[in-house]
Amino acid sequence: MIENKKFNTSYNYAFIDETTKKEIRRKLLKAVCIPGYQVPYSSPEMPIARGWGTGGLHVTLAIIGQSDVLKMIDQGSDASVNACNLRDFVHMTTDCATTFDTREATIIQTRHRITEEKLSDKQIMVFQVPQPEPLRRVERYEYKTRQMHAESDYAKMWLTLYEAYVKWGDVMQGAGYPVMVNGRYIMSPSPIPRWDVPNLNNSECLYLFGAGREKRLYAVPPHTKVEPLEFEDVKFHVEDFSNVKCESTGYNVAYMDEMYQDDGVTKKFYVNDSNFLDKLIEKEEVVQHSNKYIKKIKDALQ
Amino acid sequence: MATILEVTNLRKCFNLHILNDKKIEALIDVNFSMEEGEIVGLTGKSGSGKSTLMKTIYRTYLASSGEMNYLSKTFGKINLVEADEHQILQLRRKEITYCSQFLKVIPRVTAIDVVADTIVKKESDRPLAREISTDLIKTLGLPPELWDAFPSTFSGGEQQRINIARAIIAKPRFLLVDEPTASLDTKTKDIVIELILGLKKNGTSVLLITHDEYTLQRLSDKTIHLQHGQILEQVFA
Amino acid sequence: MHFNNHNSTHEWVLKVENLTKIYGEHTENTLANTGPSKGTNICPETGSIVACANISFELFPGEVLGIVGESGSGKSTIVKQLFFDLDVTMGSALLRPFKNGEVNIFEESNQKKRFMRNHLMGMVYQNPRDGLNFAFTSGGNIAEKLLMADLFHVGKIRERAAELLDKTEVPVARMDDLPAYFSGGMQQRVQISKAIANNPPLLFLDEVTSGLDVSVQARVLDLIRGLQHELGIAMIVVSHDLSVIRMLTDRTLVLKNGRIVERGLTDQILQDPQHEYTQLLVSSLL
Amino acid sequence: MEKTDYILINCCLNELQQLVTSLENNYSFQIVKEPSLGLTMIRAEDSVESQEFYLGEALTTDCEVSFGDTTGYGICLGDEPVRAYCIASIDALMQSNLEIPELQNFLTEQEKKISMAEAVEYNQIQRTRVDFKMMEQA
Amino acid sequence: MAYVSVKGGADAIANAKELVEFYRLRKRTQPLEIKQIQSQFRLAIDKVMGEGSLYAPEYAALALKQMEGDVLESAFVLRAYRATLQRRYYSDIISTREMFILRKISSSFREIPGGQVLGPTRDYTQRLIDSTKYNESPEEIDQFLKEFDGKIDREKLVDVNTYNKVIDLLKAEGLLMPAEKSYDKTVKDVTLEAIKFPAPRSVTLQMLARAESGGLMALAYSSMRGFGDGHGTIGELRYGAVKVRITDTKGRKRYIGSINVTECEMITKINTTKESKIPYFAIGYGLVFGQNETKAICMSILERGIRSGKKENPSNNQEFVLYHTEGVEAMGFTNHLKLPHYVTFQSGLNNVRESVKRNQEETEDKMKVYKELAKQQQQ
Amino acid sequence: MIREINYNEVFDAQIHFRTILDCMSRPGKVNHIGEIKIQTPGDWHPASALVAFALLNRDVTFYANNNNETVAEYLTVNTSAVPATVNKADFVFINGLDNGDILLNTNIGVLEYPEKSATVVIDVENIYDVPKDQTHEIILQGPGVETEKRVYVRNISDSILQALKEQNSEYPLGVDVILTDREGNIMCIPRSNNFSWN
Repeated sequence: MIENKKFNTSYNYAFIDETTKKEIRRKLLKAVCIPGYQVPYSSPEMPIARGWGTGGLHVTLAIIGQSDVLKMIDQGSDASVNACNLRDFVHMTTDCATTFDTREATIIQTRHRITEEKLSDKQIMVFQVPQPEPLRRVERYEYKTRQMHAESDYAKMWLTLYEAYVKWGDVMQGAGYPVMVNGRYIMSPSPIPRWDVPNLNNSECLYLFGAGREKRLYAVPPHTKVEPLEFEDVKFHVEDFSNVKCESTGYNVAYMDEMYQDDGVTKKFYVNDSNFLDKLIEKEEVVQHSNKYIKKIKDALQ
Repeated sequence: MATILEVTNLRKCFNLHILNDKKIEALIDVNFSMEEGEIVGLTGKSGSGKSTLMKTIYRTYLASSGEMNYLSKTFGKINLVEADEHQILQLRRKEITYCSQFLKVIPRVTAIDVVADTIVKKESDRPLAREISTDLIKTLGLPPELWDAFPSTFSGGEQQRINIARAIIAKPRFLLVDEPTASLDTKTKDIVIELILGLKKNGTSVLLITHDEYTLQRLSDKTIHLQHGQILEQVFA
Repeated sequence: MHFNNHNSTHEWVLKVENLTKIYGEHTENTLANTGPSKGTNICPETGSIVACANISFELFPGEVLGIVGESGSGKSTIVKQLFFDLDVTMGSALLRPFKNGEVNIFEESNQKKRFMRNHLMGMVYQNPRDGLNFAFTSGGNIAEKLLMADLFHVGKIRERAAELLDKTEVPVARMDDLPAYFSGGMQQRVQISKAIANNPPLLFLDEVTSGLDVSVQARVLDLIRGLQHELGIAMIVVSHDLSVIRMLTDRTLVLKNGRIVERGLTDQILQDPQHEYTQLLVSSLL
Repeated sequence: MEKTDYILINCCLNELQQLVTSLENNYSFQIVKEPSLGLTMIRAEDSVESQEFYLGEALTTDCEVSFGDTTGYGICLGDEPVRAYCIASIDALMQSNLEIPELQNFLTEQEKKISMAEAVEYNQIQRTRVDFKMMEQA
Repeated sequence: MAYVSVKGGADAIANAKELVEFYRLRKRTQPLEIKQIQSQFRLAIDKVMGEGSLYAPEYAALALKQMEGDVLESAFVLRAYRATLQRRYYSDIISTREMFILRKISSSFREIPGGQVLGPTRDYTQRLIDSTKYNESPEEIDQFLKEFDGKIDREKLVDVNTYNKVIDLLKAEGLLMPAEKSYDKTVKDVTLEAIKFPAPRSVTLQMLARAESGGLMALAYSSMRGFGDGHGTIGELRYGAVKVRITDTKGRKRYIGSINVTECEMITKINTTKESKIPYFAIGYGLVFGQNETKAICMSILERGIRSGKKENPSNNQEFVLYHTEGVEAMGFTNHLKLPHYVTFQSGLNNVRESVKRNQEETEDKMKVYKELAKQQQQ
Repeated sequence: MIREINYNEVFDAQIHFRTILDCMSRPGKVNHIGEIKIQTPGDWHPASALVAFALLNRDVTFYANNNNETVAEYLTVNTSAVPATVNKADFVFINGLDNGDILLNTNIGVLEYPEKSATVVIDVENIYDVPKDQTHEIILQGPGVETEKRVYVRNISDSILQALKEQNSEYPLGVDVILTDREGNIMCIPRSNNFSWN
């Protein structure tokens, strides 16, 4: 007679079963072939809540292998609680190495930031996406937004930007600024700040996006044209930190966190990207992303 | 001189389906021809078929049988009975003008523009066209205060002047004109007659319906008299 | 009348052949079972509805074609199919500015159809709500059409919108107001501004004055006529109202039970109608 | 087959385990596939238009046991490794066409028990039936 | 420095995990046995299985224990657990006509085949708090069971029977709406591929069967309150056990156990089809795991509504209903608002500040002009 | 039929997938795929088989080499994927010297779902990233390529390239191509790329 072993489960390598991994991998390839297009996928349940990075995890777990080095960041920080939880989970199920160092990582899963440090062609950045549909704000129904993408019918999106300009004197879109990818699809870059948006353009690395709850995957391959939606006379612009300085380093050509002090009045600013900040403090040499906006700021500073 | 219009065995019969297929023979075997630069008067009692003939030539009425060979600048010799609609529309735009007794215009366009519009092909033509039309309505004795007013508010005589101006400004090749002088004073009547004679001098052929003996005498080279839809006689001036 | 910017070459801008729209399942008998001679457009065998059948015509540059008939005769169906609002059951249409008029536009992909709609066509619907987005300002609505046609310059968009509103007699000061606060006539004029914003070579007008007061109707008709005259756009005007047809069109198709029963020059259709149905229609015109 | 399955799935696990343990003494079973957990997708259909759909999954244990040349399959809902093993063993045994009186006795006995339990439950449930006729007559 | 404290994330998580355990156990009460939960929290377990879309009563009980009784969290645990398992079998289509009936009622007819069987229900009892449950002793439980058992005479047992359905009678009479020819009958599985709209009816039924009970209730209620088709009549509501059969590797039909389900057929509006003017009843269908009558009823209302075509009512709109009653997803996303958003917020803040500044500058410019004008007027 | 036993469906599949992903992200980049000993039927490239092992399973359909039954059987045994006609297949395996007919019948997806299209794996003799004799020079432009990328392929027919051009003429519709060679190299041409050849 056999032993009565109940509640006896072991998990697959990288948690997701191989059948589902293959499905995700096939969809990722299609996503790469049609940059900016959202590919529907099965999006299996994860032991992480929907909206907390399940899509990012699906992508990371579908691509990761034993030789990979993982970096996990949330809002620019390696130490953020959700990043810790996700990092532990991936590490637990894959036994891969983890790092805080942007340069060492082969896979970087992120929520709402691109690293300040430039990424190489050996690296893949995986974005957690809460709302993959850039058109959702102008059209609430999926079957209609799908039609709009199919026909490249983006007037409503442009119109929203136009109307914002009429009302506010600017496009007013903050994080998640919509971009046109390869001249064909409007894409949500996930809620990264505008500061990061230009870094999607003509990059060295591959960017993959996973929206678990909404069950969509998409991609921006390296060296792909990614243009923020802008008018010929009303231009896209990044956040302006020219009049503040990082409290720790004095640096200000980076995305900054604004922190209220306990007195409730004083504000201090710090470089948001935790690893970049550490490297600045340690005075390590770091290569930052270069784009025309950063260049302009640097030129103005000199 | 070439023949501009040759009408052969033209017949027009109205078939009124909604009145138990009642048939009205409006034109019976009409035959005549016109030369370039010729003015032909149409006379006859009211109901004799003058307007029917004119409208059949203009294709507002469809001929029941017969031929109407017109010598077109664009198409060469063309049978107006069988020409397709696009050809007719082109002829109407470029060669054949019909001037009815009644003015139909866009209500809120000024007198000058109503006339000028006829020859404006692109917006850049407009200043010159306005100049030409101003001269024309001035000649026709329209008071200056009406030039920039809306013709829909004009009196019968004033409207008639606009109507004439519109019909002749483009110097059509073939003018169909119905009672051009009916509600005009003697002085204006003479001006209109002179203008039409001016057209004739330029080679325009004119088919003219008028009850006015004076106008007929001054203008027509030939008079066709209609009765019960048939040509009673053709009289050369 | 119309000395517009086209030359005398005998070339259509739009050529429609055997355009047919049937709702519901149908058999090869459906067309024979319906039409004016049967007095119905509902097939007794299948219950399918023949909205229009075997519609063929050509439209020349700068020409205005009227389509007249009572409601349910299929006239709106024709323009809605040409504007890709409705799928076609059978038939073809060639559009000269698209691939030199060599392809059946109904067989093109939706992406191409969208391009044609955005760049080569305009549509004015009976109900301004169908043609305007009421969530956006009137200027925004015009901007939408310009954006669709790839004009991405806010300054130029606003300039053009102001020009169009002025032309259509909508106070330019109201450019940034929502059309919901406008009168019906003014909404319709905004819709017309939008439809012609990018100077499309082809414009469809579907019962554009039907919902309006008589006085407002006249102004809208004036406007359309003036614009047509000025811009030389080829138009298809759909109306059940013969006075609209008389005022706007050069040629007319008369529809009954989804078929063309008569076609001709508009003045001829009105003054010397040949078909019994047209005679009835004309005799009831005031 | 269904009857045997029904009995083996609804019978008392302890008694089943005892039976199979005693069978193990006389017959040698070989585990081909350890009992493991998996899923069964439950297919359902709406009762009016027969539209098929997936109702949801059910946790399932399955196990493969061989006896001589035959392989037996034990499949049951829930996390039930022992029952799955027992069913698989009995399935393998039964395919060998051997006469095994203790197995037959077990099945007969358990069938009685199960039907009795079901009948009792059914009759308890029937006590909640509303009797309209009696209400009218009262 | 504020920055460094964030780096304590990993520790904080571990400590929070401990703290949860502390609050669960601090009163040092008897540990709950899974069996106890399974037998005494029957309805909670049914809900967890239904919303977790996994029929596994023991695991549902474990999840409830782990999640301190939070039904939706427990369902979430089941869903995640499900994702780790391979699907080995597809069952034959289960038949509710051969259901071992535990409860069966109809509100359309007074008498139905097999009668109105109330079964285990609290519907007709007062919802008064029952203080006798406060101190329930094992002896009392024994006593109750003994007495209950005594109410049946084992010598006079009625045979177990199955019964025809009410709708089968209506169907035989030709009173039910015939299946629309045109609609999509394909069977899709939402766990294998993302939904595409318009989705076939199989997707509606599957999604509703795994939807969150409260969400379904809210929308179904809205549908009855004038935002939908209104007030239906329950043709039949049954709850009971149905057999699950599969085909094994050798191709043999196997019985693998029974599951309890609640089924509801809701007779809604009187309709006519396009082809004919003869009126029919339209039926909405609900089928869910376990005894969850509210969910089955609400499912049947919404299922019908989605097919009615009047999309202006949210409860009739397939995309709206299916997306927003998916409890585990809804819970995750509404709760993700707890995650830090400071990067995102900063970007918006930056925009608003600029806009405010622009506005002030414009106002100042205007004021300058006004002042200038005022000056000129004075002169 | 041979059932490959050296292949690890967890770890080998992952590594090979990453190789394919890298190639697909960088059209024209030549990568070497796996060193695993497998025994493909006939002269069918092991690299093509490894691509299939990495991507195919019972959820997808394929069409192999003019309905070559041995290859089809081999794939079914080793991946559980289901054979299908070319117009329905998710994966299509062809030879670079075929004419373009099969390629012209592949599924290019629909505008709403352009990803529902075939991935085409083509066996060619050699793929080089430097010019070689008797090769087609393929010039790629588009996403994944910084300016333009030139790659040299031996034994690919003009008609296949022509057919591919036709299939990919209305972006985003089209098929995505993976070329494999005898040496185990792979190279990709996704539909997003414009290409020409000499």
